Amino acid sequence: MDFTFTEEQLLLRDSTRNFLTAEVTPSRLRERWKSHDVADNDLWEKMLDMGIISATIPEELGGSGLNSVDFVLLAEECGYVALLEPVVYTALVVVPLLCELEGDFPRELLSGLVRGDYRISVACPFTGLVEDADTSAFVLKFNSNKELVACSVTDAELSQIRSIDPGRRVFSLKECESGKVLMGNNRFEFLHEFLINSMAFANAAQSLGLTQRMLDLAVNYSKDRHQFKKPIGSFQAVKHLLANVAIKLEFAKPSVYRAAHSLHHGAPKRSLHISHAKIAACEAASLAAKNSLQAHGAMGYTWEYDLHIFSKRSLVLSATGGDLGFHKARLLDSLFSDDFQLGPTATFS
Amino acid sequence: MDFTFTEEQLLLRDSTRNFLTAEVTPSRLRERWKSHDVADNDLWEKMLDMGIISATIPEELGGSGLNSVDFVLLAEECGYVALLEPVVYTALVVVPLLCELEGDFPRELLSGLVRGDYRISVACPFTGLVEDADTSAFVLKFNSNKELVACSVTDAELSQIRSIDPGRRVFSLKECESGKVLMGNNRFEFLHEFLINSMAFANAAQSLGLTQRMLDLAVNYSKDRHQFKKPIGSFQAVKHLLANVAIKLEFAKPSVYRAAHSLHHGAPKRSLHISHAKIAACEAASLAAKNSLQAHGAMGYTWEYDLHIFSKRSLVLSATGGDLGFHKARLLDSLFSDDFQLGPTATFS
Amino acid sequence: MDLSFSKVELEFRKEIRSWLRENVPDEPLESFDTELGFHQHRGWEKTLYAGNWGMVTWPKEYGGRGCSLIEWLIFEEEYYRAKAPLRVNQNGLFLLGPTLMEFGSKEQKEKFLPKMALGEEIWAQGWSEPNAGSDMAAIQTKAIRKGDKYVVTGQKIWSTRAVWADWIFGMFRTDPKSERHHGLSFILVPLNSKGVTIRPIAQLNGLTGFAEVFFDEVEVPTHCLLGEEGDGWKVAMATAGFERGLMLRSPARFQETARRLVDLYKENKQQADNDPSILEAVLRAYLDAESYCLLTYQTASRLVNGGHIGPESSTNKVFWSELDQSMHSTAMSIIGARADLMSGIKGAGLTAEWLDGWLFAQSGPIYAGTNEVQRNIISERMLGMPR
Amino acid sequence: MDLSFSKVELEFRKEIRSWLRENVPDEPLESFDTELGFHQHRGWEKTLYAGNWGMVTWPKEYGGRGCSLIEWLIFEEEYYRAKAPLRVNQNGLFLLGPTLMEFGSKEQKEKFLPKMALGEEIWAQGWSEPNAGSDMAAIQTKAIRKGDKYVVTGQKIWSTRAVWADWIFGMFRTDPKSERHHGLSFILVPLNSKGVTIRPIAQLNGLTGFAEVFFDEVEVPTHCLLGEEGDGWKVAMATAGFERGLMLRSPARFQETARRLVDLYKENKQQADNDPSILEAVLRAYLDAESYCLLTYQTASRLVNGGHIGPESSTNKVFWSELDQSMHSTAMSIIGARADLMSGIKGAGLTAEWLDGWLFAQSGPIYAGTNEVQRNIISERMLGMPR
Repeated sequence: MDFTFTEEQLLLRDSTRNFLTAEVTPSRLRERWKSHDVADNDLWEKMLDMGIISATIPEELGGSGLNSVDFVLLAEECGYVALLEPVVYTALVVVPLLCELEGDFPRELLSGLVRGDYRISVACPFTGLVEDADTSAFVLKFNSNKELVACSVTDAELSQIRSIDPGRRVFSLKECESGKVLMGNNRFEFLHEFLINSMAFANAAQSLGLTQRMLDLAVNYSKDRHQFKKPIGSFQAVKHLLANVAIKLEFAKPSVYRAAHSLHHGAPKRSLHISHAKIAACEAASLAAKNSLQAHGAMGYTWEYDLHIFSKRSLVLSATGGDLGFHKARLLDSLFSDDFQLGPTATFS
Repeated sequence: MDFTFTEEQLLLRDSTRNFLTAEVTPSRLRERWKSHDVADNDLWEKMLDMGIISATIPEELGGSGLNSVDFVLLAEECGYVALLEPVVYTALVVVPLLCELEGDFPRELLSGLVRGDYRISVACPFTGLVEDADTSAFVLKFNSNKELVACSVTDAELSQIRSIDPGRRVFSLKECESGKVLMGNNRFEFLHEFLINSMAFANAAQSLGLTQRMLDLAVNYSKDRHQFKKPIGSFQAVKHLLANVAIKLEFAKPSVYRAAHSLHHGAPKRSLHISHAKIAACEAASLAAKNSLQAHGAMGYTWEYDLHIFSKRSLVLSATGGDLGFHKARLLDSLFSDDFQLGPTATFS
Repeated sequence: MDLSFSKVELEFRKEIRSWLRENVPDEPLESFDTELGFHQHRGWEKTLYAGNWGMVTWPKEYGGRGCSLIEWLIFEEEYYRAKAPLRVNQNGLFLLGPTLMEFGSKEQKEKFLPKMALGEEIWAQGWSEPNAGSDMAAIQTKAIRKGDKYVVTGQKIWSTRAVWADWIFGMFRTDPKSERHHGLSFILVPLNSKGVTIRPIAQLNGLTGFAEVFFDEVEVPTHCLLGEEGDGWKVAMATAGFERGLMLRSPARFQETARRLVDLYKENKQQADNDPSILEAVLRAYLDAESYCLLTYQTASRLVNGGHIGPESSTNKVFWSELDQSMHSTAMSIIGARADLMSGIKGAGLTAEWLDGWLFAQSGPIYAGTNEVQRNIISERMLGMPR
Repeated sequence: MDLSFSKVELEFRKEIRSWLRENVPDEPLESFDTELGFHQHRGWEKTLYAGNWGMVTWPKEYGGRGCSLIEWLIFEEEYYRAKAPLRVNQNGLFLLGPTLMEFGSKEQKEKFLPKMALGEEIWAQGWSEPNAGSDMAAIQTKAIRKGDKYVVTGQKIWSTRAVWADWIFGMFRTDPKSERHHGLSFILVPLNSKGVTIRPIAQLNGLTGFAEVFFDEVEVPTHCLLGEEGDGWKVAMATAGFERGLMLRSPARFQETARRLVDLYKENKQQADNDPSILEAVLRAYLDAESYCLLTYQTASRLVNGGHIGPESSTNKVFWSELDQSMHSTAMSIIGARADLMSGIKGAGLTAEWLDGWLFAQSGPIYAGTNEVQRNIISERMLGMPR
């Protein structure tokens, strides 16, 4: 039993953090909202060079072969800067899904990712919507036959849907059944759950970073902003607002790290652990959004101030990858099943 | 539309308050816990003389003919001092129930109450248990035939049940079907609901008083107790704990007063209004118990300090007269019935 | 206590209901935080005025009907029930109006109230300054008397409606040597005055619902002083009372939201019941909106009987703002996987409406005095706890 | 990261599980807040010690097994799973023990630890004084050095277990001219010393779980000083860290409560589902107890790898105390109409157990530093917010 990260994992986290906080600034995000370019290819190239994009691709295909425990800290950092490019979904959803599949085409797609030839997105198994479809060459989705297919985006008709998060690019796409079948429907149940789990886990990990970012913004603001001749952060009411966020975050983290471990090892309870992580991390982010805004007062309610970049993203991450209702229902099903182990000694069994 | 009490009603409230706060002190309550006397007959006599016990009995039978709107403020005051003698149940449950019945015997029982010949209790329609059975001459209850009967307590075998509230005297009594039938089972549904509503309303009204008392104790303590060279009541954390109680109380009150009005007028929605009042008032009391204790720190956790007199009573009032689950379920049934009016304009319709 | 409506009250309800049925626009207006929407809403105010519904509680000579506060609540209930447009002049009607009624001279009432009721003069509020938010006594913007004029210099911020409004009211420091809540005065300033610059501020929804207002030696006639010079704090506190208390947030508004929430739940019951927190939240929305209505009728009755609004109005502010937040969060949970989608997909219109309300609800615990400040007021002034 | 148990850990679990199966008394002991129960529990400590389970993390020479913190967690899991008696010597084992390990001399460790593990010397804590509760730096009880003795005069309060304990530890003012957290020392005092008077204090359940302790010129040998004279604050803060952090409240305790709550819900599903808040609360109890366990394993792993407990231990204190409160409130809601009934009726035994836990849970946000103080610590020391 050792519930810590290795020195190596922490070093990789640190270097990723340094890169991301330097490159992915709020002003760069705001530029992207306004720009007609649909992607920040420069950033993508850099992250490709750093090996982050191909991090979870097996070494024999040119990736770094990282697993979900290695990557979870990086996903957190991507959340911290509210990275718009779909790096986390690539590493934690697209790649693991393709790795589950046999045959040449999935391997070819993985190699293409390593080479930086294109991007690949996935359709949300709940809504059918596709994030960043316009910048992808392929979309992975289940067709009406429950087969997993890779559709070429050039064949599909995209229509953009407006999200409250100006950084979210999400599309519905007209039925493209003509895509290449990657896997027959005999593995539908497994892959469907696999996909949901991957997305939920990716969202949970990013939500931790978002929570930390909103907390940092509020703490800093509370030190600078003075009212009644004191920094507002010296008032208990403000302190306790933010202490509550810190508590939520502190207790959400290990549930996400445990989920990473269970996912990596294909643990029998992985779905449960992921649902737990998704709820804990998204609720932490949602409390951070609420309490950080309150600590900022009217300033936090403005478009110019950066807080809403993160709070809106946290709303999106909570809604997608299975909403709270989905994950709670899944947990309750297990909790009340006859053979479910509860109480002390059951956590790691 | 006039949602205020009359001068007369307020004056009666004030004089009752003066009497109760002078007579029913915590030390007198503590004496009662220890004493072998089963009732405080002296107090009962005084309240009989003041006309409080017979307040809701019709004038033609020697009472004051007060209705539930007149009496609700008095019930609040009885809650404020955590009165142990069953004055509120007498006025708000026993008397109204007897007044619903025809025939000589109910009238005789009412007259006996006015004369102070005896006390009468009712069996809880949820548990069958009877408060203060040992000091009553009669117990009103539904027999297994769903008839309302008045059992003579001397015929029944009582066994006392221990409550966490040392002031609560509650008993189970062996089946006494031999009691005098007051009403046949053709009115069972109506009387059963009537009884539940009366008890719930009585508990809600007393809970308002309890809430105020716990709040007063905590506010006073927070002024006296110093830490860090300041009264603890000057710290925002303590202030906001108690402000939250004040808010809950402020918004619970009108729901109880509306319930009083609906009960008095037999309004079609009276059950709903009473459920609303019961939930709001009991939740206010439960928050008061929690936050007042927190404001007191360890002092509030001692037997010697008076806070627990009121917090334990508030637990009892929440559990009895229909627990929160009962009242929530009743509200939800209405809320989702097809003909339920919702939204602005529906409150008083 | 009589919780039934009188014949007069019932008649009044009937009258406003039938007028609204005929006059409320079929299509919702644009948001009044857009230029087009602002002008549409001004037009609607004129329509209301034409029906003699501008501000029913005011005396007839100022454009009202002399209605009681109970009738005002009835008006509001019918108004929200009819989904009539929000009042673009709420700063004027609900905050300044009652203040003018209490502190204004006859001339001031005649000058300002009818045009307010008519929507001809729309008001912005000018409370906060960059360094005076929760700490309002830190106000620095000066209004120095020179002859029959005040010369105003400084800056206000978070002034709602100021982008397109005609007038602003607020507190200014008329005694430059004074400190804290002394030496302040309540002054009304035309926004088209020379020296006024307005910088719109975009909110979370991208619209400019508030603005910074810069004053550079702006000359204001002394008859724009409300109350006595130096009494600004007292006058402003009365206004704040109205804001937190009876006028600004009608129970009808929240009861309408609760009704919509129950409908949303019923329409999405299966999905909603996945999350066991939702049903409880829906029930609580109904009960709390109802409680808020009951307390408001109780307060109105008390005022009608000669009572006053005290510090308990702060309990209102906390209650409605948290109720509004909770109802909108619950709606977001029900909408679930599509909670962020505003257009381009089936059902997005409904979501967009909830999202808009959700964003706005986030500001509830902040504006009109943060809930932290309100809780201080409740504990200090209502409970008597030490400062 | 490896979240599986090693062979050694699994063996250890097997061993303690089988020992407990054979040794845990069939009938629960009386509460250790009664005289009889206290002695029963002391006997149980001796039984544990005889099995070499007194305090498994301590080195062998002090009566332990030299186990890792992970093994400690396993021990605790099995302990709660077996419903073994609560540890009457928890003040000693979980608070003073680690402090002695860090600050004690070899002689002190030898003198105190084995008898502590054996239950021969049971410890009370002596933190608070009548005027020093949340403000611990206001301590006034003096311990003035005279030759090879300290002379202690003053008063402690809320000393848990002090009614029947053998020793008390706490902070005393050794420099009478000092103020606040300077000039304090951490001293161990035998409760049978001349000049010690103990006044038991009854708690909400009527039992005397804590006491006032009066010191009237009590002479204590100087070798009872823990750490340096004047370093009491530093030593005490370390103890407080243990209290809030890893040792005092094992996750197993709350996981066992969560398990019982799920059972209670299942057995009373129909009644419980009347209240739509309950299912959510039951789910949350399970998740939060699980989260608390996960964080504890994470912290233990960090410490095993050479890390330290920092201010984040305050997040623990808030979390478990609020979790415990919420689980017990939920149980009360499920029990519903009979929630106050402790004996004399069917099912009352179960209720009494929950009621007892409910009462105790109310003290959670107060003892070991109120949650208000913890939130201050979190914001100031963990988040770096200004004092």
